[in-house]
Amino acid sequence: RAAGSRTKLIVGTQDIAIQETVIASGVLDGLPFDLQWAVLPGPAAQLSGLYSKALDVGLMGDTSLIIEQGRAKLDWTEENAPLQIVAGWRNSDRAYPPVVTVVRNDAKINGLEDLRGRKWAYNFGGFNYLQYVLSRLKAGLKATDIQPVQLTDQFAAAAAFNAGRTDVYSGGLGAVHATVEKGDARILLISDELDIPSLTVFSARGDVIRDEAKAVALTEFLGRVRQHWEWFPSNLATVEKIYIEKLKQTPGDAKFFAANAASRFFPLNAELIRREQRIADVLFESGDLPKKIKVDIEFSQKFNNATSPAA
Amino acid sequence: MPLPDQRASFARPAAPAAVLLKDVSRSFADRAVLDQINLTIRPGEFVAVLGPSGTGKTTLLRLLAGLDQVDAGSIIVPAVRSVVFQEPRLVPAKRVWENVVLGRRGAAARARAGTALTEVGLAGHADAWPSTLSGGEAQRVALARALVREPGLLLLDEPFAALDALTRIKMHDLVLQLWQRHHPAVVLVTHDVDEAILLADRILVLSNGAIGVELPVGLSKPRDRADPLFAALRAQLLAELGVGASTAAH
Amino acid sequence: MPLPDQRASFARPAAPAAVLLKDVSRSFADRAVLDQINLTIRPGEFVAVLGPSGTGKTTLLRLLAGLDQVDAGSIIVPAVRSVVFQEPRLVPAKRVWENVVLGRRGAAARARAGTALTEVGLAGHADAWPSTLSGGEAQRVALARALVREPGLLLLDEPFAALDALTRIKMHDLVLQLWQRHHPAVVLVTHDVDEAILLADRILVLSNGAIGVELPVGLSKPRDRADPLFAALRAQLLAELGVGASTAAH
Amino acid sequence: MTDIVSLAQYALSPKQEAPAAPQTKGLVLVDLTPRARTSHLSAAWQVWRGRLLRVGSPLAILLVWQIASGFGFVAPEVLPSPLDIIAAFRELIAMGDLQSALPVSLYRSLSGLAIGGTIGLTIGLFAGLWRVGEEIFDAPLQMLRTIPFIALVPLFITWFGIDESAKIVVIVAATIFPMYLNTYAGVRGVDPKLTEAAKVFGLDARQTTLHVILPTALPSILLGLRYAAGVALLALVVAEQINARSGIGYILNNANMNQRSDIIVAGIIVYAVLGIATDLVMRVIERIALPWRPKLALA
Amino acid sequence: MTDIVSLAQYALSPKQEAPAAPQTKGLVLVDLTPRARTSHLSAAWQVWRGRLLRVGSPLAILLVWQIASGFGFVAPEVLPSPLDIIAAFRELIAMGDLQSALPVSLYRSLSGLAIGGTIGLTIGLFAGLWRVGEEIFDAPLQMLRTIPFIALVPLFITWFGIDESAKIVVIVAATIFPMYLNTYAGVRGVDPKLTEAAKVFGLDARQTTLHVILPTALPSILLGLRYAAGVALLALVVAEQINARSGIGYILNNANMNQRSDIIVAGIIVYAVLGIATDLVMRVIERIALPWRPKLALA
Ligand SMILES: Nc1ncnc2c1ncn2[C@@H]1O[C@H](COP(=O)(O)OP(=O)(O)OP(=O)(O)O)[C@@H](O)[C@H]1O
Ligand SMILES: Nc1ncnc2c1ncn2[C@@H]1O[C@H](COP(=O)(O)OP(=O)(O)OP(=O)(O)O)[C@@H](O)[C@H]1O
Ligand SMILES: [Mg+2]
Ligand SMILES: [Mg+2]
Repeated sequence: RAAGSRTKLIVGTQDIAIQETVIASGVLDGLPFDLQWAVLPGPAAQLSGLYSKALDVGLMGDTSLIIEQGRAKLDWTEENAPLQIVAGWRNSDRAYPPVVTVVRNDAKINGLEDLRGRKWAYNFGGFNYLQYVLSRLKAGLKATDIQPVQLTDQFAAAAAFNAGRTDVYSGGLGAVHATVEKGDARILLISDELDIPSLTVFSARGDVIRDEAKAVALTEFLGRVRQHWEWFPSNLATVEKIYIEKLKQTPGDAKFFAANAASRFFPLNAELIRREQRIADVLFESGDLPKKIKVDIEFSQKFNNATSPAA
Repeated sequence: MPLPDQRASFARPAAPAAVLLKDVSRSFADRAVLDQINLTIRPGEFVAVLGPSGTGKTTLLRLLAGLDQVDAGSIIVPAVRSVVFQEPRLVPAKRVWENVVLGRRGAAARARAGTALTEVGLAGHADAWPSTLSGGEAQRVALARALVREPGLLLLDEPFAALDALTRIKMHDLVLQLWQRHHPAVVLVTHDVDEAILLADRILVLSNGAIGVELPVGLSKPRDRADPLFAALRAQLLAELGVGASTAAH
Repeated sequence: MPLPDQRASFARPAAPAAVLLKDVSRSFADRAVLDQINLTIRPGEFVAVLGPSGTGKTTLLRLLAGLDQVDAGSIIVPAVRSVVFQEPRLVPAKRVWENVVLGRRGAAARARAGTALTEVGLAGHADAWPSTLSGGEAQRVALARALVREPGLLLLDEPFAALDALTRIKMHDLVLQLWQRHHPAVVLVTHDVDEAILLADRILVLSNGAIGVELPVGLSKPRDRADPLFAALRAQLLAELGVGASTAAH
Repeated sequence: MTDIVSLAQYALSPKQEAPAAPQTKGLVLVDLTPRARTSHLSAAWQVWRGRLLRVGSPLAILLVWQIASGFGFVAPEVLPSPLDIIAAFRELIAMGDLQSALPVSLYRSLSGLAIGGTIGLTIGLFAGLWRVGEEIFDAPLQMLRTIPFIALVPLFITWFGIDESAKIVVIVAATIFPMYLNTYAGVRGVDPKLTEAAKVFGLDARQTTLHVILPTALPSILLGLRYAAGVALLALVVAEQINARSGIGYILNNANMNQRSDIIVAGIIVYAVLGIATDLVMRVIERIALPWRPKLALA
Repeated sequence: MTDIVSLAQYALSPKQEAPAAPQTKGLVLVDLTPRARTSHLSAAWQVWRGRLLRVGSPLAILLVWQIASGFGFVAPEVLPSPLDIIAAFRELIAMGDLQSALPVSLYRSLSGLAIGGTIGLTIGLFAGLWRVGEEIFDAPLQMLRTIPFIALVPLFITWFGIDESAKIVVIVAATIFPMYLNTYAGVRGVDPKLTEAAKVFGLDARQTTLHVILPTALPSILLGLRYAAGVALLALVVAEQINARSGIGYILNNANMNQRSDIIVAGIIVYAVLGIATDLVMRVIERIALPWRPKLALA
């Protein structure tokens, strides 16, 4: 790299929410490197962006790399792991569970025992799917015991549930919260009860992590995002405004999502890796992963200091 | 030449007329192709129309067929009309026999088409596609198509132009036979003066948007080209068409 | 009638011949439309072809034009040929003058088209679309298009069929003028026996897939219909075409 | 007078021929004289009926819709009422989204269409004119056309990156085929009689193409352009999944993720309006490019 | 003999006319005699060249691809090698996915195509024949065609549910327009000379349609069917996002979510093969339905 030229970091996101709030929080002022955002909806697009080096960092759910490693032809090792998670966050308040299993009130489902034979909407991939699998297992049901309604994303799954086409829904709460608040549905199970970490994470390419200059920039970037999370809870009105104006959310939705999005970084520690390992094992047993994997190599702890200085 | 008073005959609508044209005009791009034409044709009358190329003969036939509308004037014709167009106008996607009985199907239609095709000498081409026909064959199919119907008015636009002398004579006979059987009014456009004299009761010469000459043919049918009256009529018509005896011989 | 020995003339390829057909056959659906035709045409010779409808005249012209391939036999023709087809074949998307000089553009082409259109009496229609032309007008445009070129062989497939007597005479003159200027070999298909005698050096009658008769026309040009030789030739040809003196008169 | 539209009047409604009284032994006569004044009025009425119906049928849909939602037959989640949609439009315009989306999206569509259309036209001409061209290109293009681009965004990112060019590549890929197929069909549909004439008059390949085939195949080629233009708009929804911050496809995708069915329907309406605008533009192009054709009414 | 394909040979390659020696004062002669044996061989060669090229050009793409990935010019994440794809196919077949997908997807496509095609044909005929039909239906259909169904899956679910019928509705909606536009264009393109003739011979609306307009417009209608068939396959990717557990659209969507680019490419190949199969079927249909047309070689 020619002397004097600035390092450039390209960060992918799935919508513009996080970049808008990060920018609004002012934490990017005086950034010592060039930061470029790229919006690519869906984990598949994020991964493509990373593999093709269009992105340095991508945003996805914490299960994406589990699936990625499980599907890989070559086994991942510390040296060749193409991608690693460098930071993960979620709302730590139990009142705002990231993923839930919800039932319609008119379906007369009083407990897990009533789930048998029901129409159950979920979307494949990520922790939404995990929520569905673990909820079903918790109810002691096999896939053949219910009427599964698989859709491509949680917006479609939520649309089916909200329109009363299914009795049960597993996935993000945001997409169905209006139905819940209207009193048409209620939450049956939250992800914490199923021990799903359900973190949103930044994954970086292995060569980005190893690149001195980029790693420095990434550390700086994550540190500033942490500052943004600190700024966030006390600026919910600003966030709501962004959600309304930029994301076109309804005021009701914006209020809900702003409160819901108020997150903090979770340290990528042994405890988290243990929980993630269990997820990988469950997915292997359910047949969704073709091989048994060790998830620890998916986590780079190199940036823990930037994300969780106290830990 | 005494022009019959068109207006007078038109004033008596009960008079036996199959075609009544009153002050009919038709213009294209401001050029009056037909300019206040008056014409009455009796039922069963055979009228031939001569005239230089581009003078409005086809336009007149299109008006009579109801395919074009007059710009001014009024026009009354029989409800059932049949036309041989200047081009064959066969539906390329239909076999020859289907074109003859266009719109009808079944064994009866097929048989009727067969008879008509035999009459025009094309029995062997009944199942052919129109695109494989020679120019004269296509024209004869179009003739067969017009003749299988029983029209009150038969409109023929140079129907024999692509035929050799012998075939042409046969087709003349065919048209005359049909005419004698059903007595439709016939309007035949032709460039062949002899043909006009052989077939028609009355010959019109169209030029410059008007009916220049109207000649009744006083010969009895069948007619003989050797008849001196025939020769006189021919000379008169050719002169009318701008072909003097000297020009005719080059 | 003495038939010139085609084979003999063909055996001497250096002989001045513009068209050489040797044992040419062409069949459609197993019917031999042309059956072992032999024909030699000298450069500058004007040949007329007569024959009943559907006998293969157009097929012969298509072979000479290089638009169809013989099934058997050999065929040699001038490299530059020009054709008036039996239908006008104007490109509907091109204006009349553009059709005349098809493939060329610019002021020079436009001027040339203008001259040609004036010669066929259509100067006023230079900018019209082909679909607005009358039948005879379209045919004259096709004629103009063929005549603006300088072919070694000019093929005319019933080019005057849709024309009135006067226009026809003018077009005859036009073709003869062009012929006298550039001396192309000409093959004219026509159904008009008088036309053939007026224009041609030699007249062929095609029938049943063969050249039935081959008549040299020994008259000097311009020719006079009143010439007794003319009448004799006409009678002979009509008889050959199946139209006896009695039939001709009906 | 051979106005193609008049087909309906000519061939299919004989009622204009008022039968006159039968005058001679069974010979039924009809009066073909157009009633001049009536026909003047009726011509005007025809034009106005046309305009009214063209605008009216979408309006009728709108009306039924508003009534249905106004009387609560349809829940707003199922279908937002027209008033909701108007509010959504207000919002999109007030925030400047729509104003910035249209030029961006149109630019993407048009550049993709220009490139893809040119490629499709060229290959279509090549395959239409030369058998060997068809043999080489037809199979790959028949394959290309069934490629489901919607499912390929990740692969597209891998291949073409996340820049503006990647978005345009999506549109290019989507527009090649309609242009190809219609050009090919148009060229093959040219009456061989005309190309025969061109051959006889010594036109070479270039001249034949330029002076005979292209002008005659133009109606079909323009139909292809019509398709391709529509496809170029549709492909925006896929293209603008690739790192877009504006554009009508982006607005729709974003509304989808944020469950704003009113904005989705507003987006559909924007698309519909663009569809109609495309149609009008194509009608004008057809009018200009095909002066020899019986005119289709613009009204 | 007016084989339309021979356009190339006739009009555009004068080389077949070997110039003979000029024989008389500047008059250049050519020998038009076809060399019989050569032409026999060359006809066979033409047919075989055709088949070879048709199969060859996709194979050439395949070869370049294998070489590129075999020599490591392209990373497997960017484009899996053909061998990877073969492995993916093995997997799909071993698991029974492909075998179950094809009948399911074809059933969905065909039923959607049957319904949508019929609607499009009917409206196209109506709008083509009667001006008032065009006035009523053209605007709504021009709007329909630009609706981006891809972005509407949630709305579709709300409206049509999650059953099999919802999937078919998607395909129906997608196939109406191509059928409509080509039918309309075909009907309007019928030479008015022919409908005039029909009118003169007293054919009524039904007869004119049946005996003159439909047969003459058939090539265009079949082109519409060709499009619609392609679209019916493409729409599977959207339709099978709706509660599908099988089908080729589902396989693709699923592979997408699982980041299996090898299966995605395998899916594309399945689509491509279906595209070619559609093309072959349409060629056969065209051959049978248009016997009067100069034949296009099947080879
Ligand atoms: N649709 C039209 N638009 C413009 N001009 C037209 C149209 N139809 C005919 N004309 C013109 O009107 C004139 C008369 O045409 P018409 O076809 O009636 O001639 P015609 O007497 O039948 O000639 P021909 O003997 O050559 O067939 C011609 O000059 C022609 O160019
Ligand atoms: N492509 C074809 N397929 C099948 N038959 C054909 C084809 N072209 C011509 N024929 C047949 O060959 C015969 C000769 O046709 P051709 O056009 O040469 O006749 P013609 O002598 O020009 O007749 P006309 O004087 O009627 O124009 C006809 O019976 C015709 O039906
Ligand atoms: Mg005429
Ligand atoms: Mg002929």
